[in-house]
Amino acid sequence: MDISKDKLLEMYRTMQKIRLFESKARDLAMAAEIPGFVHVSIGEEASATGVCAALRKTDRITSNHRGHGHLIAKGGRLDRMMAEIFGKRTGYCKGKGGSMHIVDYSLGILGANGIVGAGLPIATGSALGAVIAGKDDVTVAFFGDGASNEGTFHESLNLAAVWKLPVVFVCENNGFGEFTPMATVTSVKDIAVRAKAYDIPGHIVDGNDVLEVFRFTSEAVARARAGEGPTLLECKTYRWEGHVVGEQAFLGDGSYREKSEVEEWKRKCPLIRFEKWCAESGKISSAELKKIIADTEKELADAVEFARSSELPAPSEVTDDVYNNT
Amino acid sequence: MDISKDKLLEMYRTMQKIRLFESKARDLAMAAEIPGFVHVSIGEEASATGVCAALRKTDRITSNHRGHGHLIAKGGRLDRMMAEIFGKRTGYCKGKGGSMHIVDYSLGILGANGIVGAGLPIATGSALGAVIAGKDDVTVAFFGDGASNEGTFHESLNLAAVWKLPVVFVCENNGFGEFTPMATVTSVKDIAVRAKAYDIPGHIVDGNDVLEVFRFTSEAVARARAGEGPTLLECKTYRWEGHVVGEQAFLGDGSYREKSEVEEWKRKCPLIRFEKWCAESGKISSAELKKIIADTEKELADAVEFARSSELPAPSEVTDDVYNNT
Amino acid sequence: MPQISFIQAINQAIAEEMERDPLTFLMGEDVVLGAFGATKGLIDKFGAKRVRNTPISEAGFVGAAVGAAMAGTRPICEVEFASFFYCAFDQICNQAAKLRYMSGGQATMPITFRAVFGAMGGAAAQHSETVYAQFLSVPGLKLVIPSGPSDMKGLLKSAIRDNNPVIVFEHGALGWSREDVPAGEHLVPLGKAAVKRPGDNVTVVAIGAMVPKAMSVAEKLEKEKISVEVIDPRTLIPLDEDAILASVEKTNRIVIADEGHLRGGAAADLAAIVADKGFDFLDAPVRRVTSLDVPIPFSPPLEKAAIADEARIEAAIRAVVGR
Amino acid sequence: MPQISFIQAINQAIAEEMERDPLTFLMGEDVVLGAFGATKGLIDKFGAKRVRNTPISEAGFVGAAVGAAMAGTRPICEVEFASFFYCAFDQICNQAAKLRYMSGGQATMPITFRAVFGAMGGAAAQHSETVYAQFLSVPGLKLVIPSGPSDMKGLLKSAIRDNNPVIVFEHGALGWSREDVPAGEHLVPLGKAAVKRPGDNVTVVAIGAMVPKAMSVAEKLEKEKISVEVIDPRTLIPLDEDAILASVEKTNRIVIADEGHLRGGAAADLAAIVADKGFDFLDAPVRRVTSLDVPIPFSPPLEKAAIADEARIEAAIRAVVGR
Ligand SMILES: Cc1ncc(C[n+]2csc(CCOP(=O)(O)OP(=O)(O)O)c2C)c(N)n1
Ligand SMILES: Cc1ncc(C[n+]2csc(CCOP(=O)(O)OP(=O)(O)O)c2C)c(N)n1
Ligand SMILES: [Mg+2]
Ligand SMILES: [Mg+2]
Repeated sequence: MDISKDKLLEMYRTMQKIRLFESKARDLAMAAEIPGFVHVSIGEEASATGVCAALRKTDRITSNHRGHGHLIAKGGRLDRMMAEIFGKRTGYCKGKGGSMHIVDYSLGILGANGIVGAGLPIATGSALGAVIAGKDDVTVAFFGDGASNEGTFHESLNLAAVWKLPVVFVCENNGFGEFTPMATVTSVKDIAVRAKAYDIPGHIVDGNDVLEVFRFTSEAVARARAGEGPTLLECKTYRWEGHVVGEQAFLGDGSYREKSEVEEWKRKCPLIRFEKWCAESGKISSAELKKIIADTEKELADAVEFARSSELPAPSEVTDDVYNNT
Repeated sequence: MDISKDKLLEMYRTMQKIRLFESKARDLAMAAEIPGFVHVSIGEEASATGVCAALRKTDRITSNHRGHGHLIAKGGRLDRMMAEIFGKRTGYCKGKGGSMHIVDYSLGILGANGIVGAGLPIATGSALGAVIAGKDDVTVAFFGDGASNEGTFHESLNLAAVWKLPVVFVCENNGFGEFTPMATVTSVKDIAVRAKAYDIPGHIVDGNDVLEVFRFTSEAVARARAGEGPTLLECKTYRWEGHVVGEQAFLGDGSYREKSEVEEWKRKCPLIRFEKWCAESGKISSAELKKIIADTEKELADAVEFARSSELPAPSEVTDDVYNNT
Repeated sequence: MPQISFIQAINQAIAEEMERDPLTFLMGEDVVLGAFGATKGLIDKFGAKRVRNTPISEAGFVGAAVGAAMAGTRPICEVEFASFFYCAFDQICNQAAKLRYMSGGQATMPITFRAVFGAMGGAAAQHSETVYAQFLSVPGLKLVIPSGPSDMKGLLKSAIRDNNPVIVFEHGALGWSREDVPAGEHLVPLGKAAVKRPGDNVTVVAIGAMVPKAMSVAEKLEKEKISVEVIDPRTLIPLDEDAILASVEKTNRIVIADEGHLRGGAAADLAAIVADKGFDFLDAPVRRVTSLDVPIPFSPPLEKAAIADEARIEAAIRAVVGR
Repeated sequence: MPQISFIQAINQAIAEEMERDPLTFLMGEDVVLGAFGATKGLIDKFGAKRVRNTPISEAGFVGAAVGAAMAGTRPICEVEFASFFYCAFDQICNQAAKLRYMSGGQATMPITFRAVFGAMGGAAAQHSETVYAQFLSVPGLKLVIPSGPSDMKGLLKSAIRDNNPVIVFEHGALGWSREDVPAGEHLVPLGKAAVKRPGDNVTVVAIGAMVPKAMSVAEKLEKEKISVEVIDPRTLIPLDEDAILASVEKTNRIVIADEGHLRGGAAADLAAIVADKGFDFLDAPVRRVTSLDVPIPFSPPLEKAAIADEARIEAAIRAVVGR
């Protein structure tokens, strides 16, 4: 598959946006400038990016608690995301959602979700909605290895398979659910194997290779759009940071993985990998990449400034938006 | 595997008990002599029988809404079962359960269940309990093809697999969940395939051949007892009767399967098949079989008499047994 | 006006609303054949794309209804028995109910959930429950409990058109009840109670299948010159508080009759409102008639003992009016 | 007596009960490391057989606890956040709660479920819920809501020894609160309210984290000679009705403070009981102080606006005492 230069640049920009946004979010959470639970996906940027690069604007995604990357990759604005994380009324959800619950319907982002596994049936239904409405939009469900043990995984894949719904199930397998190693709670080595239980294609994907992710997703999306039904993709990746920012405060000296394992995965950084590929293939110059970094840093700085200077919601807004009164 | 004559006789007796008990229960329900929903498993006697023949008394089972066969096969008494179906205080549950909820803990029968798929986690937990208590009892979960689409199926098989619990999952695939053909709501042709999603053995079993069921179960039970973990067995079978006794009253002219299909399966009757095998193998004489039928008819008549002549519970008993006050 | 049954009313409401809007569709276990008759024949009118038998997987297909609603369609999602809602509680309480609010108003969730509930003769504890009390404290949902065919049709049509998740609870014992129901357009607004019968001495607020029971008690007591006002709130969320309080202001006495349990039930919820906002009107304790706090038993005499009935409604009325 | 935190109290209670009975064991997501510290170190004492990290599959492992209980063991089953109970509602409401009754008393179900609940600062709607109201109408369960470390330890130990399914709700904001807690054997019976503070003018029944809030309001109002009796029911099922009614008989006024919602909440349940059995004692409306009927919002000023607080407790007290 030949990937256009624009697409390549866009992918790199997306990965940088995610990396920089989440690094900032982490720092702000550590500094207690933003409240609540913040889960970052640093180290996993390639899967969100490669998947969403294969989607068009009217396609939809559902995400999970570790959702910043997915949202940014689907086109979410850094300023409104940051404002939401700060709890400001200029945020995507007017401050009602926070880090775990950012949504932008206009971009087909049906939302991050605080309940593990909850996004899979919603994505399946979103695909069903497209069929009912006679549209050929595809929906992607992002979820983790941990979520693949939830009943909703099973119910969703079965439903999507029997109704041949246009949905792509993307499992980001980072080896852990919170502090529990995947292997101790999951009966298979590869989540992709579970596709057999639904008679649908299942593929293991190098989740740190944005180009491979893009290729597999493009194929799965084409299949879905053609009415041939769902695909399960398993992107093998790793999170460099803790499950939740600040986890050391309650874990204390408890640790659940070797430092060396983290270091090993840092060497597989998806951004560096892509930069190397650019250099080797000669497709993109390092100056072009640097410009992207600089642009993104500026965009992020503006986003933080926007969030900081935005107003908090007024207490009276607390009762808005419970019901749709139209 | 060599099966003792006693075992063979016991299996035939069990199948006859189920057939006769359920035929009677159906007739009584049609005659409105017993209230509530009654689901019978006529035509499926071999799976309940073959499975439970491979268990010992301290082993446990969980069952579903179509549970009479499982209970009888695990040793349930016809009189107390019949009394329960009649809603009498001499019934297994003092009239509080009814057809869908018969239980005999002393026989390791953890209960029929009105919620599809609910028995699987309970069986898994029962197996966990054995491990915690340091006992080598095995638990069997009986469930249908329809239940295999519930999230609890997935969660239970995964949990049992990772903890290598002594449980055998027995799917009785009769091709329908209520009035919905399995193929229209299930993404695989064979439920046994789903074992791959948990990296455990999965076998397709001729559910109308009591000897084959017994052999496969014996192997799975041995495996479980040895601490090697769960097995998924899929017994292919068919129910001759409706999903629920009296369904024509609300289905009216709606029908969901061909008469010819029912007739075809009636020709595969598990009892006739076993009788033929006895004749061909010469292991058991037809006189011996006839005696069993006669005995069972007597036992059933007594059971009905017991049920009819038993007292209904007194209204004041309604508040007993909500809590254990010890 | 044609007489039709509760179940036919459901069928009519769904058929009319699916006729009206091509994005309205029906999903659930065995909706094609229509296990209780409510959805029978819809497949012939609307085809397999819009009338869908789901696998037995409540969390999955209830969640799919949520996603389909977010994708701009209008699902009618049947969960045969209300007790099965328990298998999909997360998708209803954490997702359908909350996602609009949590998204700052971005999501719209036009879903109608339907389920049969209540004691209907020997269905036992896992098929006889009155589950709505558990949704009362879930802001974002609307709860509808029709007490007869005409309201059934009018409320269900309103529910389907509503842009919020609405749960319609259909009492199993009312299925074959019949009454005059307007053909075609007939809408009953959500949030408007019905005064089923005016009276002066005591207000009886009755829910679902308790309404006909309360009516028959009221008729009986009329002969003794105990004048009972029977109010059917019809929807618990939104609740027509004004109707209830206005009645109590007039009668100064109230009995709340519900088939749910005493502790934590819908009757407790209504009683609390009256004990607060209607306190000054009250001349007697706020009395509740509910089922006993036991799982609903199978055996007929036990079931009868467990479920709220006319005798208990009558006793409660007599207690509060002192006669 | 040693001062320990709420979380340490949980740890102590579990450790002591597991020490006491080899068939008592612990399961849940991340109980090995002890995500909130409550179960930290137990793996070292009791080993991997009795301290088990489960897959993320609430219905599966809650159901497994039910089966393990039926097999004669005594599971302590943690479901990190109470909102996740929604994923396992069937196994709790239809199975754990009912199987004893439905089996005519054959089943015994000694399970302790534990979960963190309540608003704890920006956790948003899917992690801040007060789920117990939804279990109030499920006969067969017991519900425990400790308001401080000492009760936490004593109630949890009683819950573990109880032969019924008990759900212990641990308010997230109380985690680091500290007080004197007896080392070793310390049992608080289920069903016994605590009079946290005697008073004459008004009864405040406060639940969970509302107890310290009510106490501070009571202290403040003391200075104005408004004498507030604060009652902590400690367990909602079984409920110490007598303690509440006796207090109302003395004060003739009641405010019920709960972090749950107004509609269908635990406060409504208690209000209904008082409006019935305590009606003759009452000189003022039964007032509830609850969170607003909205999903709990993320942003701090919104969360604060949503959650019941001291100011609202004080206002409600002033309203009922008329000062
Ligand atoms: C239903 C439910 N159970 C448990 C949790 C607590 N929880 C939050 S994230 C998480 C781990 C999820 O693991 P995985 O799906 O692999 O995603 P990852 O965090 O690794 O990206 C858990 C257990 C939850 N939010 N929802
Ligand atoms: C959770 C739940 N959903 C739906 C039902 C209604 N129901 C009862 S039996 C049944 C079909 C079950 O099919 P299967 O598991 O194949 O068992 P079979 O009846 O064929 O023996 C359904 C849908 C139920 N009892 N529980
Ligand atoms: Mg993970
Ligand atoms: Mg079947």
